[in-house]
Amino acid sequence: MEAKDFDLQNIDISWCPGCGNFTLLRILKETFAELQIKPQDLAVISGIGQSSKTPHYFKANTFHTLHGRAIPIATAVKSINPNLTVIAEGGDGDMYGEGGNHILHAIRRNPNITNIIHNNMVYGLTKGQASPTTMLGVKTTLQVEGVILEPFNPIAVAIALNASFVARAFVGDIEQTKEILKKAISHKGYAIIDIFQQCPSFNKINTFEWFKQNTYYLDDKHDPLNRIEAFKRSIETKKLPLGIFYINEKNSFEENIGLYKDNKDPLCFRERASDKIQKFIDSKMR
Amino acid sequence: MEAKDFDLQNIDISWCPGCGNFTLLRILKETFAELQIKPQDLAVISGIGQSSKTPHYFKANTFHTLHGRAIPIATAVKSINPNLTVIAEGGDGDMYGEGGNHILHAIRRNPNITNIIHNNMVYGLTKGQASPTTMLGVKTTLQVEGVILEPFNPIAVAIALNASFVARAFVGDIEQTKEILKKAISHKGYAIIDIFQQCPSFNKINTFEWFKQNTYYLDDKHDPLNRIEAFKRSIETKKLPLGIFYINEKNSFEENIGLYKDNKDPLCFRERASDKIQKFIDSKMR
Amino acid sequence: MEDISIVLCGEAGQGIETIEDILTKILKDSKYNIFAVKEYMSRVRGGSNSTEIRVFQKPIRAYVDRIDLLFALSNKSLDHLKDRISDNTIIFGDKEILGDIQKVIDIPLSKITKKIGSSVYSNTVTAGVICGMLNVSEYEFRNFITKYFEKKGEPIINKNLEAASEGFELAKKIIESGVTIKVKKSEELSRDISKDILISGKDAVALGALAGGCNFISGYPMSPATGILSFMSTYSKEFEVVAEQSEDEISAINMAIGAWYAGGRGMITTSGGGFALMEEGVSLAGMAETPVVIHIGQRPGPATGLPTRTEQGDLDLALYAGHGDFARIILSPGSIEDCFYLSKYAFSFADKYQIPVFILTDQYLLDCQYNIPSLDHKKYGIKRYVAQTKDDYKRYQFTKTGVSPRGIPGFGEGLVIQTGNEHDETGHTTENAILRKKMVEKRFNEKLNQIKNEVIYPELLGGKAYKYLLIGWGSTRNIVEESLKQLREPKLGFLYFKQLYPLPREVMGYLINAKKVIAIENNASGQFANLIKRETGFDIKNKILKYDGRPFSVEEVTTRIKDILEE
Amino acid sequence: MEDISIVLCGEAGQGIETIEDILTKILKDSKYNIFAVKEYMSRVRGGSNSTEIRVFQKPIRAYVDRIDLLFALSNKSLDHLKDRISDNTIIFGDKEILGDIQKVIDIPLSKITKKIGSSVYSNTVTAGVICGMLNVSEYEFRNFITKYFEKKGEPIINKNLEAASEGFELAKKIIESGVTIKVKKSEELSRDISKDILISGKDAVALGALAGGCNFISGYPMSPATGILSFMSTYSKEFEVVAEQSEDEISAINMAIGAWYAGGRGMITTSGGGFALMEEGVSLAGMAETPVVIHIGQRPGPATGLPTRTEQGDLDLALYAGHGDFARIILSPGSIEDCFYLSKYAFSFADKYQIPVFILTDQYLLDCQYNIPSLDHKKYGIKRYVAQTKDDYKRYQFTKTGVSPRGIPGFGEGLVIQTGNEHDETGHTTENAILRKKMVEKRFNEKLNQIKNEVIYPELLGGKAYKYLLIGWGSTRNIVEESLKQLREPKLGFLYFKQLYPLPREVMGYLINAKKVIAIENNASGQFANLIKRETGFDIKNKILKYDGRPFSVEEVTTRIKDILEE
Ligand SMILES: Cc1ncc(C[n+]2csc(CCOP(=O)(O)OP(=O)(O)O)c2C)c(N)n1
Ligand SMILES: Cc1ncc(C[n+]2csc(CCOP(=O)(O)OP(=O)(O)O)c2C)c(N)n1
Ligand code: SF4
Ligand code: SF4
Ligand SMILES: [Mg+2]
Ligand SMILES: [Mg+2]
Repeated sequence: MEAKDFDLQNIDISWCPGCGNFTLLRILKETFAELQIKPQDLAVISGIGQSSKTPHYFKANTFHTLHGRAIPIATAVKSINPNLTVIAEGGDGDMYGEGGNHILHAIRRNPNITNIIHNNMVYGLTKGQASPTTMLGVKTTLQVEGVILEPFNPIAVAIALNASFVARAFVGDIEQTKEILKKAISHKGYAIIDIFQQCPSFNKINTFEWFKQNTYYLDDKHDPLNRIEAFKRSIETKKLPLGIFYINEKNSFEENIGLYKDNKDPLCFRERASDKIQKFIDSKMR
Repeated sequence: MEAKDFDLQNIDISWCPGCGNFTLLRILKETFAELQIKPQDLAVISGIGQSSKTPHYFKANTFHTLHGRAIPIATAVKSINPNLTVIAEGGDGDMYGEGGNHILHAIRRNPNITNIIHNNMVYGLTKGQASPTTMLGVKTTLQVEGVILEPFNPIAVAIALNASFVARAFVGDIEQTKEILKKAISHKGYAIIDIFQQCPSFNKINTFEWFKQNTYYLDDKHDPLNRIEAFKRSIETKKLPLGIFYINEKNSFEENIGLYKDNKDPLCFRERASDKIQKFIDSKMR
Repeated sequence: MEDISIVLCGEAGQGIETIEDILTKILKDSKYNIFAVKEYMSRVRGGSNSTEIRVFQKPIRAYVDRIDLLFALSNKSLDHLKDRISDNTIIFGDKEILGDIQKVIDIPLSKITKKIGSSVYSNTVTAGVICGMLNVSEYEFRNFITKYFEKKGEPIINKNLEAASEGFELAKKIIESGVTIKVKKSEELSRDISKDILISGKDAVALGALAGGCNFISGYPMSPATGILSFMSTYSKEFEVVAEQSEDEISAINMAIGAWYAGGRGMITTSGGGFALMEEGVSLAGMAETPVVIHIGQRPGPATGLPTRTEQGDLDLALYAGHGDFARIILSPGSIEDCFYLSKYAFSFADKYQIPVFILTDQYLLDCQYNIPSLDHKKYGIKRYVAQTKDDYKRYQFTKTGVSPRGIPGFGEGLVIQTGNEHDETGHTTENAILRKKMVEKRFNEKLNQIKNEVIYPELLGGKAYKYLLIGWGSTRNIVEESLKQLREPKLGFLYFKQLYPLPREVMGYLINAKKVIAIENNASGQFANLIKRETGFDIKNKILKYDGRPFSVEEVTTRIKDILEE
Repeated sequence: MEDISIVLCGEAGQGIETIEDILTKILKDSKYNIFAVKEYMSRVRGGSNSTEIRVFQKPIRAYVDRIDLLFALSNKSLDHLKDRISDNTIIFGDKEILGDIQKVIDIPLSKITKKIGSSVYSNTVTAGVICGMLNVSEYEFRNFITKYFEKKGEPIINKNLEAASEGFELAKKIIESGVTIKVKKSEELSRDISKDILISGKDAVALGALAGGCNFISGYPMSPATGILSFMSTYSKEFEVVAEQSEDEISAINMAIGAWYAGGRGMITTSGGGFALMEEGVSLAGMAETPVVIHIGQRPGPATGLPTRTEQGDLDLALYAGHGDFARIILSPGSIEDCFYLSKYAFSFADKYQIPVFILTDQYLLDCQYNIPSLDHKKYGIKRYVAQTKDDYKRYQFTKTGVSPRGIPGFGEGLVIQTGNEHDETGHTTENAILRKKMVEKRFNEKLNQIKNEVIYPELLGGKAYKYLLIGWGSTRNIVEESLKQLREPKLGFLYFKQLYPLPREVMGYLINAKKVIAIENNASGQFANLIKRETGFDIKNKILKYDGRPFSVEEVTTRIKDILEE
């Protein structure tokens, strides 16, 4: 398969010129192609925001849902049909603000989905308010004297909750981001990838250049099985590390619920023997 | 002041015999008395649950609100009247389940409130379902084959988010719990105290004895200013540490909003010079 | 006596649920018709809770205020029930606990259970007393107890058998003292009641959902709705249902929507306060045309209100939930049978029209249990409407009915593109004004028009040639029905609605035939009467409303109807 | 010409807001009456957005479809507005961008701005052209531009002055070529329009809230409601308001409730989808009798719908928000003045009755701006109802009116005990049935009865001795008013409701006086007409509904009224 197998014809992409979303779109298409995942076998669930429009721009089963709510929807999709590759996608506002509670509990629940967060450190679609990841002091129309809330650190929180797969990437590096994404998608269990991307329209501080200057890759010496080490890296502030911080192999939610142990058929294709209910009623309720 | 200054007459306490809530109630009264905080100057905002009924059992200004929502209410109360000592109180289900998102962002916002979580590792009031802190494998009416979601670790999450004051206590030790609470209340900024307590009715595993056996105190060597050390301790599982894990002095929300810099009067007692608005309209809008 | 009402009252945590459980089962096995319902405080221990068990010959199934036999198991019981105790009430209790009250027939539970070894056996003793008084064969009772405690092992069984003997012994003494109770058994009925099933509203809703193909349920614990989730969790493996306790209600509804999107049949269960958090999700279902089944077990609001009590207060909430105009269906079972069949039906409705379908019950109905012959899983067969997609599949294709074929990911060549933003036929977003208008009409007007063609009709009980017409919905059904039997007013009819929205086109016909129309609702504003007025303009002037958190009783309904008829 | 409608159309991010801003201000200073409103897509760059600016002698303030002068600033503009362009529309544009279309009068912006140095100057050039055409004094324009760009420094000012000259130069050439526009100025008015204030719906709501004593606002960004929060944030220090962006909408409403509990005056601002998440909070306010002011800037649903467009679709949502029965008030300003005064009023209402008070606006109204003489901060003085407490203070004391004195923590000797559970007079929880009933009546019936005594009356516009009566609310006010003037039908009245709930007791009187009643609403179901039917039984058969996400235009209203009158 090739990236162009995911191309949609005649679409009007509503992002701004120079936006990091374009690169991430390309990265996603290439990743899926390289992983040989057919559009039909892919379900991309997104929230609301500029980033959440992404599923409208490539071929896949898609559900562009509500601000902050992609994760519970994606979780249920996977549990009903584990044959699908399920992605939950959204922005930093969507996932860490409105949807914050779902991330906490998705980490605990560990469904086998990939959670992609377009982290541009700003609310793009609503025109430039601070997001949970906006840096202290940044001025916006709602934070007129600068942000006073300490930025949200998704990597540290995920590690604190012993998440299954925790990574950060930057759209500026297409190849490495693809590699990280491929590992995340192939990983069994909940994988969170916070992806830095520039928003030239509203984030004049964390520009493409800024991300380039202020990030570096975790090197081979970093052991992603070491939680304390991973945590140490996650709270670095001088330069922000990219790469896979932490991996914690464990059973996925779909495995744990036990409905796919003896029968691999997705629940959506199973028929319930309806006389089973009759028998139940007539025995158990007597 | 004495603890009995907080006594309410003729009340019917609806907790079960042997419940840890009784001890925590006593601890709270003694703490406030020892800190010389008058009931009139105290505002206790609770959610919904057995633990959230606590404010009905002692003298204070109280607001028993909604499941999971004590934190935003308490935050606003403090911002309107910083002269009040403001407590946000609730259970592990209330605060870490329904209210999970508010904790994340309260840590970031850092209002000068004290967040007390009665952690009995179970949903008490609704009769024994797993809470976010219930241990893996524990069986309940909804988790019939045992809990499959990894327990929520509030201490680690708070440290991951660089919280201002992070502590854990156990009602079994009245004196130490009081000491921790006093420090938390006196601390400027958001202080989270997760307090272990037994629920004899529904948690047959994490009993009073169990907590006694499975906890120990952080000793003097623990440096609460060391975030990495604090994190290490927070993810210990063999025995669960008690005490103050982490302290990070910083400006509170009320300081940061800047409305109390030149004028210490609580907003609720300030009058707006209404001709100011007229002047504004007639100048700025022209 | 034709029927007797036995009330057990004690503290939370004292075990009256166990007595209820034993009694209802053994009495049903002994060919009595059984009705039971409980009321309880929002606490785990202490306070005063009570259960009413009616034992009778004719199948009536409703709560009465009247207490014939009261088992006062705690010292607060008599005060708790003071308004319901009459001169005819025979009161049983442990005088060591209640004090030496003359009226009370002593059952020295403390003494007896001390002898047996633990106060837990007072449940079996009490059950034994009651069964002894009702002439249940002691042999059968012992057999039942042996089976009931089977899993607990021999020693426990033996202790309970000892307790049983003590109970029967006591009953014998009481009868000898001249206190006797006789209820006719139902042997003259054409069927053998002992073969009936005994089932609660809760279990009937859950089983109905399973019969409707439910294979996914999510919910956050909340009285009185948790029971459905707990039933599903218990039988998750057996019926292949994902039953997940979510982190909050917002997650619950979105999970259920996700389940349907993927081709499952999802439902959520909650109460008003939890549902209030789900409204954005409902709106998403409306916009994305994703089916979803929503069970609301109503309880008194606002806010946390009276969390363990009953009310019919969430109709308005369901009716107007979510922003924007889109079609929905609201069902309101009033009997155990309807709990089952309507819950089943809800899934076909949701699937067919790709809309949210509500099932409104309440604490009273969910906690009711009574015997019925059986439930038929085949009635109203399950229909599935999922379409295999082709390459050119369009999720929101315009059709004459407003309903587009619904594909699911991975079933066919097509791609299933959904969105909560305004969209074109393919499912991609649009800002086009003409498309927008057509889509609104598809989701709202066209679907509603279709649905109106297959509304579930209200049931007319009582006088068919009525002059006075009662209008009710949901859980008041059986209460009003029994009240009608007492009133024996041939000109009085009762129109019981099982589908509240959309209303059948013919509703006006029913109303104008009556000289006097009376709405009966367990809420403060008359929400259904308001809906009827909004839809038809018909103003129901007479309203029997109740909003103290308690169910209507047969007696209260009878009195209040009489008052209105005599006006 | 009496009035002209100028439309600017371009891509998002191209800067038409700046042109609007410059033009409205300078034209008002030049004593023209000004009305402006925009429509825009849900995107940051690209697409097609447009702003309509009406310049006129008489103060009319509504959107018209008609375009007299069109400035097509992007190549998609002509297509975007094709339905509104008539033979009389004079189209201006850069032929380098639009292509060589005969009808288009060339304004070679690319060429000119390249000369000046950057395409950002096209805003000033365009403004210059328009002012030149409208005979604004170039001298005054230059002064204005100098002040407008003051903060940007000398070089930028000079570039803009250069752009201004280019614009005026171009205008001169166009006029010479025979294209002239003349609008009468308003000098004949008794007042000097240049002294008027020019204010948007958004700012009027925010200022009204401030005038009402608002000192706390929380909200989560959401079009079109964010503007209120951003206004408050900007002037937070000046007016001593806490303006906090919350993590989600649930937090926002609970914060506002907390602010009131502590003695502040809190409000939240959101749109339908955000509000759907706040319903549990509304219910808490109802139960705890805590005031709260809720601004909903309506936009088309369901779900994310058309997030930047307009609809009057959230009335039902506000009306039935939250589980349980309790009193509330819903206000719906339709003019800038009412945006101010009703927002102010909302705070006194909320404080007096201790209930949620809603202000319903919509994208159209919030984004409208026009000149008015001023706003009077003294009108409807602020009332505060906070009571200093005594030792024996009871938060929910029963009174004749249903309203108890409201204390706040730390003000007096008493303790302020509130709860969302059912409670007794002190504020402690209760399960008592009698207390429960009294508390429901206090919160619902008694308060509503009080409120009905001081409902804000609807305004009757048009023919006072009407035979035909239009019923409308909120943002359609000015549109219908202008339409009435066009129709010149003395028998046609327009009843504009500013308070939707509770309705004044006299509403039926208005309705039965008309031979034909017509509801006009920007939603698909006629929500207000449904409310009127629910309250009065009166069925408004004629409905002018619109639900394509666009505002009504004067022309459309005129045509649709005519159609109905001629039926
Ligand atoms: C419940 C709800 N609240 C608010 C909004 C408005 N809203 C739409 S997108 C957005 C934030 C976008 O920021 P982010 O999630 O970071 O995505 P980005 O546009 O930056 O990619 C908000 C607040 C909404 N659609 N729904
Ligand atoms: C929105 C909402 N959802 C659910 C409930 C039901 N509910 C009441 S208390 C509770 C959980 C109690 O557990 P926890 O918070 O741990 O408190 P505890 O009783 O254990 O002290 C739940 C789920 C509710 N009141 N409101
Ligand atoms: S606003 Fe920012 S994130 Fe959104 S499309 Fe434009 S550049 Fe990209
Ligand atoms: S249920 Fe548990 S937590 Fe609640 S009062 Fe009883 S023992 Fe305490
Ligand atoms: Mg963003
Ligand atoms: Mg708990």
